[in-house]
Amino acid sequence: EIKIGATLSATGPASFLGDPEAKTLEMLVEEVNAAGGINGEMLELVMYDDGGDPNKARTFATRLVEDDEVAAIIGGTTTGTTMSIIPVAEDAEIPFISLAGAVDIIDPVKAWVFKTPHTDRMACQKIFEDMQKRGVTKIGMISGTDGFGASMQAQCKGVVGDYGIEIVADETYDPKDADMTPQLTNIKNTAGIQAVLNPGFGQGPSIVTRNYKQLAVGLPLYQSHGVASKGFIDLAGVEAAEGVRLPAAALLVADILPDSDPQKAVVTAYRDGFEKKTGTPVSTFGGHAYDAFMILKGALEKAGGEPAAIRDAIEGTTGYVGTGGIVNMTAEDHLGLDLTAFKMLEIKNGDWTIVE
Amino acid sequence: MSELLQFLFSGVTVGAVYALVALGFTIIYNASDVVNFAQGEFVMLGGMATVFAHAAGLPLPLAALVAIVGTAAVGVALNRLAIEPARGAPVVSLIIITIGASIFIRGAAQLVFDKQIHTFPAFSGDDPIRILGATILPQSLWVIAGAVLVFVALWLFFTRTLLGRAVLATSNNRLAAQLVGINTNFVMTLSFALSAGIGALAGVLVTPITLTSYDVGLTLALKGFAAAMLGGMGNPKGALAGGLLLGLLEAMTAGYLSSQYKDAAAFVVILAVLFLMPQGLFGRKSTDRV
Amino acid sequence: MKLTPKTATLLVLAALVAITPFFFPSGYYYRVGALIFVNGLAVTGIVILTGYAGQVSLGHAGFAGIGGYACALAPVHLGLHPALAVVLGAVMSAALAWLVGRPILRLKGYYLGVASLGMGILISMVLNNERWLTRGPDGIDVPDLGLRGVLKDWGLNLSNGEFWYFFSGIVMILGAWAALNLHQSPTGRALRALHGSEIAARTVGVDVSRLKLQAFVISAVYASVSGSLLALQNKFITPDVAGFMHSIEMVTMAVLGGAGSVLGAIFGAGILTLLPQVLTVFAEYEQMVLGLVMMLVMIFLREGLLPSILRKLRGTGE
Amino acid sequence: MLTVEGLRSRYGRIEVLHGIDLHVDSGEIVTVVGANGAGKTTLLRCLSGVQPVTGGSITFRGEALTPVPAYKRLKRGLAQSPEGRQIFTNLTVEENLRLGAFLFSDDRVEKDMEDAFQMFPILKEKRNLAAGGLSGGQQQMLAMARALMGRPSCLLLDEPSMGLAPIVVQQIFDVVKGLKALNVTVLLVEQNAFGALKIADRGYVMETGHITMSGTAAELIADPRIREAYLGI
Amino acid sequence: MSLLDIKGLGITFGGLRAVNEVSFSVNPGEIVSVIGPNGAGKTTLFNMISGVYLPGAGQVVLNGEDVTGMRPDLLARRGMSRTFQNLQIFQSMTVLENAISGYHLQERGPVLADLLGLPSSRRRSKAAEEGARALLARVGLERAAEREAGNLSYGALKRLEIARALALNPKVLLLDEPAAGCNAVETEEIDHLIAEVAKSGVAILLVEHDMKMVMRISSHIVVLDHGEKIAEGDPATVSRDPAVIAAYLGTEAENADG
Ligand SMILES: Nc1ncnc2c1ncn2[C@@H]1O[C@H](COP(=O)(O)OP(=O)(O)OP(=O)(O)O)[C@@H](O)[C@H]1O
Ligand SMILES: Nc1ncnc2c1ncn2[C@@H]1O[C@H](COP(=O)(O)OP(=O)(O)OP(=O)(O)O)[C@@H](O)[C@H]1O
Ligand SMILES: [Mg+2]
Ligand SMILES: [Mg+2]
Repeated sequence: EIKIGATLSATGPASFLGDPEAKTLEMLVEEVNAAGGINGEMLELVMYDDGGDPNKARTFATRLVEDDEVAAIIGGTTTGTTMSIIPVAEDAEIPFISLAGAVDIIDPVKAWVFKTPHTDRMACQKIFEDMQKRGVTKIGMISGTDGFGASMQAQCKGVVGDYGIEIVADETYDPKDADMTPQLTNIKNTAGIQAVLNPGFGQGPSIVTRNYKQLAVGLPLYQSHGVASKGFIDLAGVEAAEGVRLPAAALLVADILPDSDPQKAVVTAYRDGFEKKTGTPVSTFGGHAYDAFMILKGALEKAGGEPAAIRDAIEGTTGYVGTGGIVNMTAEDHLGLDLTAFKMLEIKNGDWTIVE
Repeated sequence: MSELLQFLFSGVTVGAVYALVALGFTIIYNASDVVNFAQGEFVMLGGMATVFAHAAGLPLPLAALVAIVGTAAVGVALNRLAIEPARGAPVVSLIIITIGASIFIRGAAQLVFDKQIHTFPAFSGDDPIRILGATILPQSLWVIAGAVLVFVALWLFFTRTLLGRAVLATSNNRLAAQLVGINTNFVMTLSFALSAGIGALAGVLVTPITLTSYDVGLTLALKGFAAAMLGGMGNPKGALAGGLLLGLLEAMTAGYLSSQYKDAAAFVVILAVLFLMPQGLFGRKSTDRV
Repeated sequence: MKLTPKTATLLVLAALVAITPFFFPSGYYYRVGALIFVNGLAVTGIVILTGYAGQVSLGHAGFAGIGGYACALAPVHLGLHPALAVVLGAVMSAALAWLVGRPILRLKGYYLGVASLGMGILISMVLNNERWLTRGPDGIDVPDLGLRGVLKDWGLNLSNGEFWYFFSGIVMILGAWAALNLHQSPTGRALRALHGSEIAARTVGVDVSRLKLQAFVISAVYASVSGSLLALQNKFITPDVAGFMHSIEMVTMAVLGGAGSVLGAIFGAGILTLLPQVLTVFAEYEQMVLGLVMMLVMIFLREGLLPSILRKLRGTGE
Repeated sequence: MLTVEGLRSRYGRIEVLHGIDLHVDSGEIVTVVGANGAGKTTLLRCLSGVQPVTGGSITFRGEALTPVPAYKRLKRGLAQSPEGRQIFTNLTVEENLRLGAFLFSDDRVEKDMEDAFQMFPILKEKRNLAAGGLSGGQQQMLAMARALMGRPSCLLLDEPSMGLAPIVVQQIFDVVKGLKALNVTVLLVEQNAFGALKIADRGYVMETGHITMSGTAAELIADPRIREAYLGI
Repeated sequence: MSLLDIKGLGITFGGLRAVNEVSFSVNPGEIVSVIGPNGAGKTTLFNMISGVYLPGAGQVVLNGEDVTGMRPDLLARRGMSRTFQNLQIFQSMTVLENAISGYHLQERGPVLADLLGLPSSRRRSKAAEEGARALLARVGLERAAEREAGNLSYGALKRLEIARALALNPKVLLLDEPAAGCNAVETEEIDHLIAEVAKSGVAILLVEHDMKMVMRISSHIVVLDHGEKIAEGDPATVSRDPAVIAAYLGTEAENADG
């Protein structure tokens, strides 16, 4: 029997992400065991809920390593929890696949640390690419002050220059805020703005989108991959969400993918399985966990239960087709995704469409 | 000009939300000197229960009613099962009980409901009302009206009715209250029912604006608490004024200074006010003599 | 010789720190133990402020944040040794407490609560927002204390977990020792007196505002050192240490265990640190059980776990 | 009217009433005297129901009183002016009095309030002031007046003369005496034993939780032991 | 010059002149009683003298120094000590600790020494404890020393307050109704105690409604009514003053002899 560990933020401020991740892992382990395990060995999943608290995450990581003696760790829903797990994994030399966004997790590369979600820098790049295509040169930005929003804000500021775009208004909001009209009013009143970008996840972006419509700003609005779930459209309201663009993985648009798309089969199967099992709509975050698990599974099949061998096998992952894209890891790249993994989506009539 | 007006609208909307939560604090505080940190959970329950009752097929008004009554029942249960048995315990112990209760309710909500974010349609549509270049949503007017209404009702209750007086007497001196024939247990039950009901009402009114999920309670409780203290705990006037002021402060800071430090500015003002008026704006001074 | 409460408490604590490791099945338990001690140190400060002097703070995590970030930043930016960074953090916390304490300690009860809450939130906001310095909500790395290496050179080879267990344990016992000294000392008595009646304390000559301020500063130092230890142990820190929840946690630990006594509060820290670890078996019921435990303890053991249990024991003993 | 048999009560583990027997007949004024800490206050607290009884019985107008919760005892006719006054400091004088008549909402409330103001004119002057601002003696008057607002048939007074000016002490004792005419029964705990015994019909002496002596007021005043131990003569 | 000089003290509360232009003085060894009807302003006067209230007018001169409106703790350092009409006990401390806290000014020292439990700190505590035990014996509370103060009966608490006030070793002692809640015999014991303290050279200012006590031990009596001083003099003079009898004494004077 092989033990794998997970510490996720199934409750707390990031439960929006952690909850589908946890459910996905449970579902997949069940499936694998039902199919006879890996190379005949059953999987045991030891999963803890760190509530989004980095200190707790570290304790649970220690527990997974020292007490449960797992072969590998999946988790770290947020960048904060991930960063506090890293020293534990590195010290104990246990492979660790993070589900958090920040590029810092794998840059610089750490021997035992991998991650599956696109980095926030990639999201920025994808968005700016699209803006560039539309001839946008001046934008306003409104970001959440949580880890996700703040980190993406910083990354976007870092790469925005590469696209000849200038951020002329830079506002923030607290993730639990009820109204963002003051910030949006300021953005609206800033001369020359051609588009607005809103890095953030949870309810903030929905409220931003509603307020955006309330104020009739009338410029293209970009959201981040943090809101890539069907729920966003419902919460923001179909009218308000009309025309909003965001970068996202293929998972969200499984139905409208062309049949030729290599990801189509994978994402459709995962989505159907997840929605059947949990009764809740699928989100990209669950997809990150799916990818992490599948990559780990591939490595276990190849390498057996030895941590060092698993690590090497993960690093050797090539051509893995997941919900996030096609993964090709190397010793220098512990993510293995490129910009093509992202699709630029636009909301039309309450549904996703793919922007060419 | 329209900018200022927009900030004002935003501030009043958010302020009314805070005021509703702060008003909820008032009653339990007046009956027992306890700041009920589970107040935010009542707001959450109001919103979430409405969402789920609505989804189960009840028309919205009925769903809201069910949610309010149900939450009031939770309030009564909280008093009966947790506050009443701890009678005579020091106030800090009671506060820890309410914190425990809020954790419990939150934990229960994530099981009974779910961990998703929800909303339901605004009562009178989403078309913003335009005034002098600024806009406000009709739902904001509902929230503001709700806050004012609850304020007036509470104010009348505490100043015009014998029962309201009895509530105040119960916290002022529970022993004496019993000696004059006040059923202090009933007063407590009533207070919790009312507080929870008002909290749930707040949840119903604000959900179309703020959205809701199992964990919205904590932030609301915190802001409501700050608002209530700014205005002076225990006084409905203070709750209303404190809530609106806090909302306006946040909006003005976000608009004119820095959105990053808008909460900071709010707290700086609270500190400044308390420095000058240690009982908040409308708080009563304790009149005990030596 | 009669065992005074002070020596009894210290003996119990020392025995706990020294003996429990013999029963540890794995290294993870050292980690949990170390966390208990770090929290125990922080709540000992709360005992002085709240238990003795009766002043409630809902913002003490702010000081833990200062202590923690001092360890992250001072070595990098000022070239200080991490151990000196702990001292620097404590000094900064004390200075801030001294500055802020003057105006806010005039407030009473919930008003003090909300003012200290504001202070804590301001600190955590700075840590969150000033990315250029703190790297924001995602946190920042903290250098190694280096003491483990020194001990190794002296022939004492401890694992990381063991080292932090014993090191935090010793610091906590030192903290408890000082708090116990204070309890029976003139200052401690004056603090407890002003808790009982400020007016009466004044008329016996207690400079009430000064004493409250002293208690506030001392407890800030406790919180700060606790934050430093946590940061050094984790080698990583996020603004969460300074967050409101952490402040509430400190007060809850103290009150749950018995805010009036050092041993009680540390006991509370132990319980509340252990609970989430134990409750993992309840999976999604964890939160509910945690809330339930808090309520039940306060309902049935209203003076706090330890004092109530001791009272019950004594009650049957007689 | 009021019969107490074998009453025991304790604070935590320490018993302070070790079996008290006493009775008060209808329309009587009965006084209890005793040193500091004898348990007089505890006795009255048991009678008004705010102190748990651990043994014995209390019968009031033929009914067992022990199971009746404190707040219902006023309805039965039992009012108390407690030790330490226990007024509602945050409410006004008038609100205090109004709450004294919490159980009633008829016209008599107004009249009773006027009577109270007549008895203690200073309270009328201060009717809109927070009661916490009153002087000690004024608070004592308020406590007494509030108890009377409850229209008791049996009044329990715990040191009603404490902190009052001599001229008011007289007045208070006159009022108590006057209650007799209204057929109100009074149980009076007093440190001013002399004044109390002068208006009382009977008296009890309490020492460390026991009744050690009882008799008519005249007997007690004449008793040399009492004169020495309590009257200081 | 007397030890304590009250010069034209006055204060108003929302239009009410609670105390108006009151002057008198107290010398070492003297017992000056302030009497008057309820609400006359006696406690308010005490509160102004002891720095609890800020006087609206007038001066308090202690030992030649103007101490008007000075903080109570600074007054304590200058030798002023008081008890309260509304008990101010440190409820959750033991009786002994309550008494020891009266020694605060003598026992206090650097916080650091207290935190580190230095011998100096322990020495200071020890000395205070010895004094406190002796004082408790003096007020008849030695047997209650280890009890939690909140559990004492009213009369016992009154005596505890006196002990605590005495612990300061004051030059001026303000006693607000020290005998309230005590019976005639207990009152007499307090009588003796006060007289003894006065004899040791302490200036005592006393508010008390027990006329027997006041007449017995006062060297001088000041009568207040509605905040004004309406009479003063030695006990005999005052007790015969018709204004005093009308406003305050009533016919109690005769009764007391019965
Ligand atoms: N809350 C309490 N907890 C513990 N013991 C108490 C408490 N209240 C009173 N006692 C004790 O009970 C005994 C009786 O007290 P009680 O107050 O009934 O006396 P009393 O006769 O009214 O005295 P006094 O004349 O001083 O008011 C005393 O020994 C007292 O110390
Ligand atoms: N803080 C206050 N607010 C309002 N009124 C006050 C305040 N303090 C005192 N007073 C008023 O001042 C007057 C004097 O009160 P004080 O307590 O000094 O009387 P006293 O002479 O001590 O009476 P007693 O003999 O009843 O104790 C009273 O009428 C009282 O109502
Ligand atoms: Mg008594
Ligand atoms: Mg007085």
